[in-house]
Amino acid sequence: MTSDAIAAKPARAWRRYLGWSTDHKVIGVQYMVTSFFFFLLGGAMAGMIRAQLLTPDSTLVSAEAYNRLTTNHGSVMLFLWILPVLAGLGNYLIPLQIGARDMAFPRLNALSFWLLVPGGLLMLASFFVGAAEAGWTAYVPLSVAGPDGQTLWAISVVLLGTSSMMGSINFVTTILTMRTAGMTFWRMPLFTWSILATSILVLTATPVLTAGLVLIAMDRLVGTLFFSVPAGGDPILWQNLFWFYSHPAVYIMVLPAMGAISEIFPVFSGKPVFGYKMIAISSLAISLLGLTVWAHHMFTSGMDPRLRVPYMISTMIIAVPTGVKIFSWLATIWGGKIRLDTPMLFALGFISMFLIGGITGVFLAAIPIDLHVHDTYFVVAHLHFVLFGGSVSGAYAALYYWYPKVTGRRLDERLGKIHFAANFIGTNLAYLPMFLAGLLGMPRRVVNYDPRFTQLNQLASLGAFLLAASVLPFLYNVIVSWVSGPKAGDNPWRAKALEWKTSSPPPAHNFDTPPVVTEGPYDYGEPVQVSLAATPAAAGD
Amino acid sequence: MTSHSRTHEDEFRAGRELSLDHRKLGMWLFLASEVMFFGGLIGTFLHYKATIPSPESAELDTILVGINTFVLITSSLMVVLGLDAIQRGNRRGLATFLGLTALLGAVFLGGQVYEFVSLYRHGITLTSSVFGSSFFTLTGFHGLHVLIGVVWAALTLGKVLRGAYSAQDHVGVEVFGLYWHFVDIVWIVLFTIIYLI
Amino acid sequence: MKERTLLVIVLVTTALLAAGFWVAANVNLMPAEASTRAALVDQLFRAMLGLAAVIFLLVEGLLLYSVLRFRRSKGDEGDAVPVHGNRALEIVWTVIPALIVVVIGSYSFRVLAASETREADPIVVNIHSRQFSWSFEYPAEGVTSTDLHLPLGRQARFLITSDDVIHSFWVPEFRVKRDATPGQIAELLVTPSRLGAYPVRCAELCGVGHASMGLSSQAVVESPEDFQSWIEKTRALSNDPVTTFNTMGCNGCHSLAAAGAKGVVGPVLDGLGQRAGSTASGQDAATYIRTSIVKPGDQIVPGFADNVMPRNFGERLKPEQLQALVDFLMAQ
Amino acid sequence: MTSSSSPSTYGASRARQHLLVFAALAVITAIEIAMTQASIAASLANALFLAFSLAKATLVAAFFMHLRDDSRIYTAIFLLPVVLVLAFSTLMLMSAGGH
Repeated sequence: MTSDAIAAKPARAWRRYLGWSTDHKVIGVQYMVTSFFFFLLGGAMAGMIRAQLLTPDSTLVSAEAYNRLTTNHGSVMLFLWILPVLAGLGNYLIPLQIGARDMAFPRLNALSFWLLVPGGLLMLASFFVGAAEAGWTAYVPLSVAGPDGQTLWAISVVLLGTSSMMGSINFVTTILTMRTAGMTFWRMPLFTWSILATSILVLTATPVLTAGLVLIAMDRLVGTLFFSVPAGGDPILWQNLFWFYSHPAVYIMVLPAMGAISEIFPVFSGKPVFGYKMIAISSLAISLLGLTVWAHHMFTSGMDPRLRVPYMISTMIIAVPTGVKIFSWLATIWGGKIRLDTPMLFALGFISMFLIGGITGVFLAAIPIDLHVHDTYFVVAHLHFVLFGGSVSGAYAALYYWYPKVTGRRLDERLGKIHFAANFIGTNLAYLPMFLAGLLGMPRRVVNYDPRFTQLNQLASLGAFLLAASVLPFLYNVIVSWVSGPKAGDNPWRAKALEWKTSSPPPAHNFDTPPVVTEGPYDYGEPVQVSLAATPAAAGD
Repeated sequence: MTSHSRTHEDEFRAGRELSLDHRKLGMWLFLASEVMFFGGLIGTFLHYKATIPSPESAELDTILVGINTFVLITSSLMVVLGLDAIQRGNRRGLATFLGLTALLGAVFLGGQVYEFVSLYRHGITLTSSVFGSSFFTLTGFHGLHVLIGVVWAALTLGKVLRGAYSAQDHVGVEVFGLYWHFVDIVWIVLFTIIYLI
Repeated sequence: MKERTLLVIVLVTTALLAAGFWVAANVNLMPAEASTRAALVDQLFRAMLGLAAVIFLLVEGLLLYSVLRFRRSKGDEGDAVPVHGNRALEIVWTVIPALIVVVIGSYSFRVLAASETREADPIVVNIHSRQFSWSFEYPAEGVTSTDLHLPLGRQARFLITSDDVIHSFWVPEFRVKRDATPGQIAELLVTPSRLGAYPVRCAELCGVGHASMGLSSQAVVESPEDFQSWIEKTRALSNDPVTTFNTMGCNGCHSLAAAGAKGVVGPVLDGLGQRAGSTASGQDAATYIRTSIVKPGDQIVPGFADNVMPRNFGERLKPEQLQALVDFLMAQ
Repeated sequence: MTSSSSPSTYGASRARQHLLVFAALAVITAIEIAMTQASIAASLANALFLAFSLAKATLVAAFFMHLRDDSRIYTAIFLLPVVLVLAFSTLMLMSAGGH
């Protein structure tokens, strides 16, 4: 296997990241680096959007360009940044965390990464033929009209969806069949649990979106009539197909981040994670519930009134397993010996900001309120608190936490803390004012707006620019530390999960001898023999 | 499957403890996603069947398609008989049955092409009406799956003729079988909701 | 820790939470309440905001407290006392949120039911939307207008639809929106409860004119008498070219000073009369303008897209309306 | 449905079983086609057709795809999406009634 051979000559080791490799660690890094490039791209689009919105009647970008920017900002951030960066973390970590040599299907694994590349390029290429401009939700019939880029967009999203489905098949198979000796289900790290739960969602939800996109693409390419209103086509049908995926997609994008957080809290508190089983089970619960709530995005679109209330209830119920996680994390750090290193800071930031996203989610689930704030900046604020304050903070926390494992080097703590501060302030500054704008009557996706929203928008833009700046110390830190950072050692955080029991970076085979697991992943302050009880069985005493 | 320093034996121990084979598991997970994909298309078809009157459906030739259904079911039987054969170490039997599978699959496709052509003659096309769009899309995607299955069967047959598979090692055949039977099940459902109901 | 410290902490926390609840439940983040529904929605919103404040302060408070209180002291390499879980605690924080959800859910349902109850003798308004304008048709009164006029206190029954893509009819002061979906008619009930003029917005992305859609419309709540006189005034103007120009939605895309239209999607129509004669060879001004209205595809002004302007004005305009409109545009 | 004959006991008996399943499938299909020619109350016919196709699909999955003997995990993986699709299709039909 090529990566073995090359690993022998570390001098040229970096080259393997540029080509076809079946080593899950190489693929993981390829995912993360590629997706971060797209993150910067989506961020640039957001920058242009926020610049346009600095003044109510700005003409910096045309209405057409603006719609293309918002559409592709959303699509790039979701499909080309958050999904793949988390997939990359999963790729890198799952085999290490369960003591496997690699993923179950290494070639399929490489293929799913290499599908990401054409998918991404296709979405960008669409800008040359008139990019998609119907919003990332691509509501028909608007999206069936529209420029050719709309077709490329649909094909691109199909490719990206296929890529993440392949990845999920690999994850589930690997987790079920490749756990090393002693790695029982109830000894799996919570990040592995979260990837398992996420993969179930990806496999059940994504194909439905694929089907819907196929219908749109066919309407545009061969002239089928699925969404032709004169012929009897039903625009609501697309909304059902779309949201059946795109609501679970939110959990697909936040569960792995929660998994990473669940790894970080016990380590930096020197305490076992509180309520291990409940956290693991709540991930599964969120996945399954997440599949039953999609139509709460359609309260205003004229769905069968009888169906609205069940959807409202099922949506609100998701707050329960989410709450279980948050309270368990609080109980984990309570009474611990807390170290405030950068990963911990981002983890704490995750809770405090995701909390806002979660609470406002319940507001949106309440039908009477949703009928007012649906499709306003209130929704924009909510989803950014969930996906940026939540998922992206979680991704950052994970990158800071596992960077030493991937590179064998330490990141600079000072730069890390600067990054955290800028990111935390920027996020709240950018998105809190949007809640108010939405409540007061500002619709989303508008290129110009009522002057009475000017101050709120300028605050938001300020925050957005601060977020843009906050990426610089991170980039500098990651690049410079990789070259010349201090050596990290195998286990710089004194963590107990399996990936820390091999060298940093791990050898091509992950473990020189197949590890045998005798204790849970979070048995801090434990004499080893007690550690088998790393479950609520030992609860309360 | 992978070039590992360790053998499959201990690498997939956890799977064997759950009596799971990673290749079969992978295929089942893929099939699960396929269920959802066809589910989306079927949901669409049913939705329009319920909302838009489709007089065209009277043009459908249930007898012809019924025979085609029979052909596909028979091809499924060929696959299992082939598997039974190789499990008894009978590679010639496997080869014969795989050949028959591919043949019957091809016959099914032929029947579908004939059906499509005659419908087009009646002016029922992809773009003639919502019914036409959803009918040809749904059956077309199934046909595509059959086509892939036929190619896969032929490739497997080639491997068999080059001496692959034995009474001990035939997971490859079984995995192909899972795919083929799934395509068969999809057709059983489509036959009901499109032609019978 | 000592009982007294504990007591103080408990008291302070409770005070903070109570304060938070009170502030959140009394702060007003919403625009004016111009419908009976708005009052109900705002009550629900404030109640939820109060609860949210308590949960928010509780969680962020615990977070902050832990971080300040449980810092690892320098050089301490040991672990903390291990606690794996606490059945009772876990049950509590599963059950309590579940109960809160049930309460909020049933309260929301009550508000929903109350705000959707039919009242006797509603005034029916057919709301038509298209890229990029609204028009409001009063079938009983035989009147169509670009502004939505409603009599105070009488329930309005909107029947909302769209000619092209999905739009969404939203008056923030009414606290409700409803999608205008082509091929479907959506019903919406609103009882105006406050005199005034309020903006009408499109909340669903509908194309390049999305942001400006509705700028030429507003929702006016007035006394029944004023409403009646408005109806008569508007009916008198039904063949007036300016009214036609606006109710047919020309103003959504074209700008024309004489009609107060500010559309940005189509060609500017000011001064059309002068240039119309010389625009298309072999057509006098009247013919050119008339063709451009009923067969917009025949001559596309350079720099503008085809297939944007509806093709059906030939059917939708009464002959006298069309004639009046052409004369009117000639005079520009 | 809980016979646990291990794959090693495959053989002529197993082949016979497969032939029986095939016979059942063929017969059901024949009945279905016959029913389309006969004139039966639509509601009754449709109910029967759905029952038949469910039976056929179950036979194929249980015997041809060996779900009957294999790990229950495979069955679960296959059934979860089936349930979801049924729910989704039902809701699509309900919302079709909605307008």
